[in-house]
Amino acid sequence: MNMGGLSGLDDLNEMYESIILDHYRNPRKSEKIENSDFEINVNNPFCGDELFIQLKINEGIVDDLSISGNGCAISQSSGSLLAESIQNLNKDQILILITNVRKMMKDEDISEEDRDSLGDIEALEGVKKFPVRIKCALLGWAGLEDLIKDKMTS
Amino acid sequence: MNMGGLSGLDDLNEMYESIILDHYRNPRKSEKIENSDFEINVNNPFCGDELFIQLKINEGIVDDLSISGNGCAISQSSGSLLAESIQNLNKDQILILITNVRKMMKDEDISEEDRDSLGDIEALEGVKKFPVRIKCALLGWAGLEDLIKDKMTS
Amino acid sequence: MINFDNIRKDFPILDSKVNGQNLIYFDNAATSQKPKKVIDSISDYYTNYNSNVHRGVHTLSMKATDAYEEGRNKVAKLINAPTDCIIWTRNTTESLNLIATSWAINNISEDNNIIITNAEHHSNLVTWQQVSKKTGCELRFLDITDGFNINELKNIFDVNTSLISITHMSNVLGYVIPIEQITELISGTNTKIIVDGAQSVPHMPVDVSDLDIDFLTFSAHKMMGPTGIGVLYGKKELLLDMQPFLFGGDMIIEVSYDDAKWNQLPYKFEAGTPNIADAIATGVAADYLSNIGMENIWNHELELSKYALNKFSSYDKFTVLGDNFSHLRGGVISFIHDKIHPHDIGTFLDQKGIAIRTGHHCAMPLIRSYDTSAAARISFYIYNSIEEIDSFFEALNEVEEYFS
Amino acid sequence: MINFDNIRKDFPILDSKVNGQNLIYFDNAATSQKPKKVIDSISDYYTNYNSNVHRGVHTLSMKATDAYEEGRNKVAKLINAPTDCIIWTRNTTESLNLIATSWAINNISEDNNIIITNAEHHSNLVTWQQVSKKTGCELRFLDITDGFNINELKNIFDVNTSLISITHMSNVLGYVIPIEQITELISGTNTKIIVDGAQSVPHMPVDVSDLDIDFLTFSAHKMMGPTGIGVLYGKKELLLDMQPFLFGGDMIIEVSYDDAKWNQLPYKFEAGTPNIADAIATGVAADYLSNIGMENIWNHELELSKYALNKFSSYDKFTVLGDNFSHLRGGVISFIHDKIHPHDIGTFLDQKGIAIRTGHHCAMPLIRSYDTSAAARISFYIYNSIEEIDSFFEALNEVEEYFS
Ligand SMILES: Cc1ncc(COP(=O)(O)O)c(C=O)c1O
Ligand SMILES: Cc1ncc(COP(=O)(O)O)c(C=O)c1O
Repeated sequence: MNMGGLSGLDDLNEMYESIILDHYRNPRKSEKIENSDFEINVNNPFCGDELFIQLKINEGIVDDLSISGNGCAISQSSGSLLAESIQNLNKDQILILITNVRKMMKDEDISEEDRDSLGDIEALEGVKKFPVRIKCALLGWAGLEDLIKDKMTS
Repeated sequence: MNMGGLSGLDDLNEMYESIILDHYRNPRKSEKIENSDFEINVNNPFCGDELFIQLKINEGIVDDLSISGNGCAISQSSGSLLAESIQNLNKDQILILITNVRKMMKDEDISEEDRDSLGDIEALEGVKKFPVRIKCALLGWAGLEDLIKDKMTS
Repeated sequence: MINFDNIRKDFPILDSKVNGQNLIYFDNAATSQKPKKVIDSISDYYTNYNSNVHRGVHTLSMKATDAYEEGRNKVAKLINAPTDCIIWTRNTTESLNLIATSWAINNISEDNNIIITNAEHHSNLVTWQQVSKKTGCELRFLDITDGFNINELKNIFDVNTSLISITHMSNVLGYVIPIEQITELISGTNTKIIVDGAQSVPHMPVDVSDLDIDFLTFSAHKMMGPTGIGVLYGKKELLLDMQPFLFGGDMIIEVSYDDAKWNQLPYKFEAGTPNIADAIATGVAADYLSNIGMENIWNHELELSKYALNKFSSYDKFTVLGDNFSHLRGGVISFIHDKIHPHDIGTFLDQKGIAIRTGHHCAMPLIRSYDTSAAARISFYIYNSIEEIDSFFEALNEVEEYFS
Repeated sequence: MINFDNIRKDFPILDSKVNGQNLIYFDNAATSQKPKKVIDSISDYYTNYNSNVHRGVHTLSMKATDAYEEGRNKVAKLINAPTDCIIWTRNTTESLNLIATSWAINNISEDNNIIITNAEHHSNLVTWQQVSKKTGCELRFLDITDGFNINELKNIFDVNTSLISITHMSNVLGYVIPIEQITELISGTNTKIIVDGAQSVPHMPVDVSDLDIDFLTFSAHKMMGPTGIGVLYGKKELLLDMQPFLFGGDMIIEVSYDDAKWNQLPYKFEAGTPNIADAIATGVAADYLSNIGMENIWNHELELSKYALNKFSSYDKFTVLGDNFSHLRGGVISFIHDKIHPHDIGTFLDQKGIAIRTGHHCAMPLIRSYDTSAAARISFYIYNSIEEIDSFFEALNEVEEYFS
């Protein structure tokens, strides 16, 4: 692969970080679960990205979940990163996490501590340089927010 | 009146020739007639020019007529010139006259003879330089054409 | 302090000669001139980042989309509206028709009535004539020939009034309608109000939140923007409820062979490839106006208007349409002469480089109520001056001499 | 002989760098780039003779009116139509909606049917879904996935078919529909035909008199003209019979407080201040195309298309939508990859300066029939070259490597 010297490709490599491509190729928690408590299907009809999120709640925290879908590397890897991050969290913790993901993606002020709490999700930061793809990166998070706001009790 | 040196006003003076202004101020045959054979009301709603044309026909020729109306100097003087010109003409003669008026206004080829036949109507030629006013000059003629095409037998 | 000389320099056309004379452009109510910035923003778009919007991942498309939406933002700011309540249309006329099609037809029945004034532009008259024919509702007219009077409106307003659609400033009489009196009257009722801002938004501060109106319509070309684009503002809850206007790309979110789901606001009302270049330029125009300040523009024009109305009152044979002094009037003055037809006045003034409008000004029945079918009209903008008005009256004197 | 280098020089944007790379613009089916002449005609209008049209006696207004109508003439000449049968709209979408509102709704009942294909752009699908819902008529689909077949059309066509509305060239599959076979089929019947020329008029000779079609719709922005303006051609006898579309200024000839009379063609369908600048520029675009020659444009694009299709056939994992070789195809090629999402392809190529479109191309149900919800698309114009296609395929190889 010969891409040396192409400045644009640096940005590209930043967006398609190895963590991202890994999650895209090997999505975590993509097996559907049975008897989920809540589920939601979110999609962006314009590009066809879709994610199906299922949650199993026990005593107010996420006990099990699944995220499966179809779409671009960004939406799907972001979904997979999401799946990896919310196990055992309660509603408020998830909402804080979503807020922090949004802050990072929109380049808003975010404390060192909040940023650290993102863990691997930070790999999504490269998407910032591609504003049109931010929607892809946020698809799952927006869906999750709708789902728990409506359904989960805190 | 101080208009020396204003080039545009030469064109203006050509359009508003003294014959035109005279016909505008003293329109000929503007008294309505009774028992006309045909009549037509033509108007240009965009500027409000109107002409009411009445014809009395005897043995295929115009025996009497009247043109009255409301509007700008061009439409009204043109109507008055029209009134002065068609007395005693038959349908074909009028149609030829209308064709010649149109030719003159649209700067098409017109024979010396045809031009001579226009008489005072030639005073309308100055309107040519004001394309937007040609409609005013032709209002009565177009109405007359509609009227006799429909009604007068040749 | 506003520097008028600098403002004039922003408008390349104002430097031109017409029939050998310096152009005096007094036809602003028909369309305004455009500052260089607005003109350049169009070339810049086509030269540097022309692309279709909304559906593209490539750089040009992203740039175009951003600039296009930024145009909407700027217009929203100008009238203090939420951005997603700004719908691009072709012009005021289309904005009004959109309301008729998407709201009125579905919300008005034969028991209802619509109130407009006797001085509306055809677009705000014929549109409601049609709605009245289609729904069977009554079309009522408020006579504002001698000015707006809220008591007269109260006389014809009732519980069945679905809609009051009224010009904010008459394009013939120049009257400014005190919209707040009307919104006070209808507050708490089901009556909706449309403000036709074609002549107000370009010239005075208009704040839709302050005014608390349901709809506002205006055209970019009258506010230093390009031709071919207009705006409809609507209150969000109304827009959300309304049916789409035209059908096609961009206004849908999902389509199958037998059904379609509509897109969110404002796209639900914007079918097909939008007027991208002109939306961008309209934003530039809105900013240009804001930078001068709508208050400043309005005050300048009030001054010109008063000056001209005063001058007119010294003429015997020229009659200004409408009441000259007891009502708030913007920079629009229509006049007729005892004898001389407006067309002849217009042609004469044009030879002196003075551009005025003559005709029925798209308000035929109003003009006819003055027993004429045409009037002459001068209308001002921020770039016009007292000196230009003086030249106009000098020329008017010549008109009288010439045709007498 | 066409000098392609000279043509490229007419388009300032083609010289620009995108992400540090030379722009390769392959998104022409979404919107075309504009030659300098077209861009300049807009600035020229606003800088030198901006004014409202039709109702003015002053010089600027006369100049503007002449240029505006000259734009219409030039477009009429391009498609060999009478000038008064050319109606300005905003875009193809509005042209189609105009026919739906002003003709279809009044001429189609529940006993009738409308035939479209399964590959129509949303504007030529959702519009008729709505007509079907409003009138109760049946909407029938001709499947052209594997190409147009007149016998299949004959199977679903009957005496109750009021309308066939069909794309002249598919914006997804690139197929060119042999319109003359359809006009032959319906000749002598009451069935009307609309040809959606959004993708054909910009790229090939289209002669409405030769084709003997009832309506033709297209957008200026896809034919080197500006955004915000489109065209509807209709046969005169149909247009004369049709109801107006929108109501307001210019489309009326006379208005009283309770009634209005419609203006003559084409003005009956053009309400409000028109898109003057863009009508002028569209005329310039039409002339630009005619000067190159529509045959030349078409042949060049056919060559590019064949070249690219051939190249695609050597790829395992890239699938071109539609039949590659047995049907006449214009310069539009949509493709998908086994694994890599079109969005990712688009973003990657953009980094190489190559602008392609990704998504559903406003033909969602068609795209879904390929078990995907997005495809990538390249589309050509006269200024594109074989070399650009080579660079595209080189980049495509890199895409495969990168995401594998
Ligand atoms: C075949 C076809 N029809 C209609 C349209 C709609 O054109 P517009 O968005 O200019 O209204 C398009 C444009 O994408 C098209 O390709
Ligand atoms: C008060 C008013 N309403 C509506 C319009 C119509 O505007 P447009 O022709 O831009 O649709 C005008 C313009 O003349 C106007 O002055």
